[in-house]
Amino acid sequence: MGFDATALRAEFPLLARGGLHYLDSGATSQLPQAVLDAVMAFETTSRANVLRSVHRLAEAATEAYEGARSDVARYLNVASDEIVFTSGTTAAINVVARSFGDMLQPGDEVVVSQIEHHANFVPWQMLRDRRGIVLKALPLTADGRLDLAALGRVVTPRCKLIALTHASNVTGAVTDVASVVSAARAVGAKVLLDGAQRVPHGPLDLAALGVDFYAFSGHKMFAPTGIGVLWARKALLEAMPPLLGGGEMIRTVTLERTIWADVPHKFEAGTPPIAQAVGLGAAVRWLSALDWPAVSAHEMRLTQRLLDGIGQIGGARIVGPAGLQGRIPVVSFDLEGAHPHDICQILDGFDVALRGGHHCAQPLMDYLGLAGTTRASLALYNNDADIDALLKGLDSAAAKLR
Amino acid sequence: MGFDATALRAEFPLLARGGLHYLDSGATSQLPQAVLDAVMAFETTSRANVLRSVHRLAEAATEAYEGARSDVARYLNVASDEIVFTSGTTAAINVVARSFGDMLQPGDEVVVSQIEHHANFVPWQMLRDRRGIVLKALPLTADGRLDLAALGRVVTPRCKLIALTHASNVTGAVTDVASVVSAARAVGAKVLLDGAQRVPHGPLDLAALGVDFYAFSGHKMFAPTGIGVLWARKALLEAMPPLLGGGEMIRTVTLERTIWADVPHKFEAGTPPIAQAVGLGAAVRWLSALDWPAVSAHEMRLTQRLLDGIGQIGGARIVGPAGLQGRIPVVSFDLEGAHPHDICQILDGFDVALRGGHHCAQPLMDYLGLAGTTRASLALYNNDADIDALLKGLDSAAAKLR
Amino acid sequence: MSDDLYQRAILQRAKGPAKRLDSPSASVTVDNPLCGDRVTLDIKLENGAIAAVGHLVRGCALCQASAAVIAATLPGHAPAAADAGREALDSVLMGGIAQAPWQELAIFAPVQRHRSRQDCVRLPFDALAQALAQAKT
Amino acid sequence: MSDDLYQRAILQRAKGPAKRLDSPSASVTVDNPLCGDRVTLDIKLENGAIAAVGHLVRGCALCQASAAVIAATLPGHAPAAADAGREALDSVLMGGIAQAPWQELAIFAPVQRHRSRQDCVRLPFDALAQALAQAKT
Ligand SMILES: Cc1ncc(COP(=O)(O)O)c(C=O)c1O
Ligand SMILES: Cc1ncc(COP(=O)(O)O)c(C=O)c1O
Repeated sequence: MGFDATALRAEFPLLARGGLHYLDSGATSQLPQAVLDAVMAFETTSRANVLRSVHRLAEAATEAYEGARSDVARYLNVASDEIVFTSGTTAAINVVARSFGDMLQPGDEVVVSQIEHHANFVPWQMLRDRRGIVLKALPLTADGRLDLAALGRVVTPRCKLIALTHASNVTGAVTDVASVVSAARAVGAKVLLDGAQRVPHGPLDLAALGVDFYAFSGHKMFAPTGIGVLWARKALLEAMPPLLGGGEMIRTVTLERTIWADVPHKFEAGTPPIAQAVGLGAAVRWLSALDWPAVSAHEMRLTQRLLDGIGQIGGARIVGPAGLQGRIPVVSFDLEGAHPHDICQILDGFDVALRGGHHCAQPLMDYLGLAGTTRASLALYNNDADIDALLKGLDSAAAKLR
Repeated sequence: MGFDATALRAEFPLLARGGLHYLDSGATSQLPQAVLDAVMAFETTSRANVLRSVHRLAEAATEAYEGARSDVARYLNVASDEIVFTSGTTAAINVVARSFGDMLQPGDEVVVSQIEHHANFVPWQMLRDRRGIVLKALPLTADGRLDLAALGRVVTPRCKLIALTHASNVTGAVTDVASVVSAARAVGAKVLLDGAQRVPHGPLDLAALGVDFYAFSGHKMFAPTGIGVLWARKALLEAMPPLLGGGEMIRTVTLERTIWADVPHKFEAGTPPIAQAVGLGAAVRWLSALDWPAVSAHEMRLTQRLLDGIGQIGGARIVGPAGLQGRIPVVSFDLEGAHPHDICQILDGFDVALRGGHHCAQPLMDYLGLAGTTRASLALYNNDADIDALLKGLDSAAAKLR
Repeated sequence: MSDDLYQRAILQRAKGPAKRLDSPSASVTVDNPLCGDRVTLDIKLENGAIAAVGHLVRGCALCQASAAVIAATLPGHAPAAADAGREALDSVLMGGIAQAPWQELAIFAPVQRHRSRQDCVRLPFDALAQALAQAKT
Repeated sequence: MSDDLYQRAILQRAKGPAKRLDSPSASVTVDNPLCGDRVTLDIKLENGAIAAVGHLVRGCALCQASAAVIAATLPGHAPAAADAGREALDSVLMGGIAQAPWQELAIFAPVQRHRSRQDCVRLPFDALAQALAQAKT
């Protein structure tokens, strides 16, 4: 198939206007025309509530919504009745922390890590305080990766769940899932992966990964805000009580009691984010049509330029792995004597959008002894001009601030 | 200002194409061009994550998002830091049922009614089963209104919350809020209103209503799916623990403990539905500019035609109040010997979109002894032709099915 | 577009009299949670064959007609004919034809284009399968 | 567009030496939760006037410069000058001017157009207000 970086970037209206080097895709990605069109077409030709009415608009809306579920299932290589639409990664992980978490007993253990985004940390801390479970954090290695050698020590027979990020939003490090899964299996624990940063970088085979829960957001993978996905094995979804009650998630309601609907609907109380799901479906179809080896090679080539360029700035230091092995195109760095917000602000003057701060990973910042880092996070639409602008701006910022 | 029904309808692309008599707005309303444009403009010029980065796109996104919060606050006549964005009515009520509900003690009482949508019923039933509270249902009068005379009997000093619909999605009856509020005040209970059906029919003055919680969805009030609002008094929001944990809702996170952010952010864990909030802001600005006395007169004139017309069909019976007093333009009916789904299907053949079934109000259906009703729910864009088509189609359906 | 569903044949079946059995071998009631429809099906087995079928439907015309076709078709056949009926219905709903003795299911051909209504036609067949399973035990 | 924030005046102040006080009348540390910035402010009162201000900032240049302007301006003035400083800053951030003795706050005029950064400049004034409240009790 091949891959034409210029043509691909032209598919993103916000970027095609020019004048912006957007390197904050780890926070939120931009939207391709195909997704904008899918949402618009839905809203202007098929908008209706789903699973409720029999008129033609409602039938079209239901088909679009359930079609999106199938599209997402295909992107992940799982069954579509295991796909629960949520409002985002955070909501998805909270569902697990409540629905699965509240089935745990005091003294049961949940293992997270020191590198987690608050979305995969705070819900477990809340569960600890609510249920008296023990929350353990896997330590990190010197270069900011998960210290998987510690798994044997941290994961005990009381462990019921290991909840880790699939790829770090700060360091870009990708987790070695196989060793996590085998540590979990050895004690009968389940594995949850926070895939928020991983999904924008190519299709997944969850079946092959062997995990039990997977969570991600649409807005980081070229889809609308307000939509996310919780995937879980069907047997788990069936065993878990729902978090939210309301319409669409019931079979029958009487004054005395309620019987839940089948999965996945049991977890989709109320009118779902219909147009947003349709947008997510369009995004995964768009993503699936790309030549991924070529896209990845492009992302990694730019990442290498970034790592090299930052390395040449005096006083700059990459935070996390310094190479391309097992990483997504997310690069954090520290510039001695310069505050991340000052760097980002000066770079904004060069039309470069970066993010500085703790990146919702305060436990990691504590570990690193930093108030924050400056982060460039790339997506498939970035190009050499973006990297040039960033490096040029960084030189200037360093000269100014240090 | 006045009101031009034809011009107004022309602002809705899905309806402007013609060929459809959409009378299912109680399920989901259509979108005006102004809202579609606002969402599109945001996605193609200002899309970024909010409250996080300092680059210009992020500043624009944050301003758009927080601006929407102010717009909504103005529509409700409340302070904007009391507006919590959620994914919809169902999510909003569930937040209250968990965050406020879990502060209740076994034996405390929550009063709902037999007319509630499952969204304002199932969460309280779940709370009952979780916390051992007592759940009571206010009975109905013969014409399907809340039996407010029963308040004195049902609301005891153990009552902590009265949670009622502001307007019924089945009968269209509007609740007399003043007597509910005074019954609640007499025993120190709070009042929650489910405003899902009320908000599309004009601006509100929540301060004057004197309630404590208010919940509604964007998708029923000419805004996108995936967005809703929980309004609550600030003191209540401050006292309530958050339901969901994650980014954006924290002040500081350490391995040991987390300190929440100020309200409303404490209740907005994770990346919010940003573009959808922007769409909701555009919708309330659009709504606020209308001449509401004229719009209401238009809605009520069509409702009267509907009530009269259905009354003339043999074997048809209005379910709920038969007049215009204290009602929104939502009309349910029963046609003897004809099943609602058959009616809706035949009407679809006349290009009329209706909804038939239990309308997520099974306890009401049990009370009425009906499997379901057929419902026509109007919005400001409906016109005489819609009513004509409905009545003509109903005649034909009645002849066919009975 | 949708009016075609309510052709004479379906409506006649739907409006025909519903009759329960007095002493059935098995009797089953199933609900469709989405629309609240409820089908009760009675069967009487004699000498390994289905002697009679009773039915009562609180539901839409499609559901009523489907139950009525079962009640009219099945008596005199072996229980295996129920499975054949299910297959015949699936075939009709996918645009195919219905084999004997289920030719009358052809009246449901227009439902092919109305996915949200297919379960209405299927519900009586669900009840039938459950009733036969009950009769066997 | 944003580069204007980092003019010579602000950067010089930001890079100037930070100095804590040895025996302050009051000392306060405040955090900005959003960006993790942290300001420590010491004040020494003598005869009802502010004799000295010490400061240490882990934060951005705007925050550092703001603390440095306080430390340079306030000594010799009555505590009420702190409130005047807050007002002068608000005025500058809304496009107005800063009254004596706070004229130097004019260096923050460009922050007016960067709402997300205004808290950075305000944080040292928050710390100052808290320190004075502490000194009074
Ligand atoms: C009265 C009422 N309450 C609550 C809801 C639930 O709203 P949503 O499905 O948007 O959460 C609805 C609409 O379905 C409703 O009509
Ligand atoms: C690794 C990781 N997990 C979780 C999240 C939270 O995602 P969201 O804010 O969309 O819920 C993010 C993004 O902010 C992330 O980078």
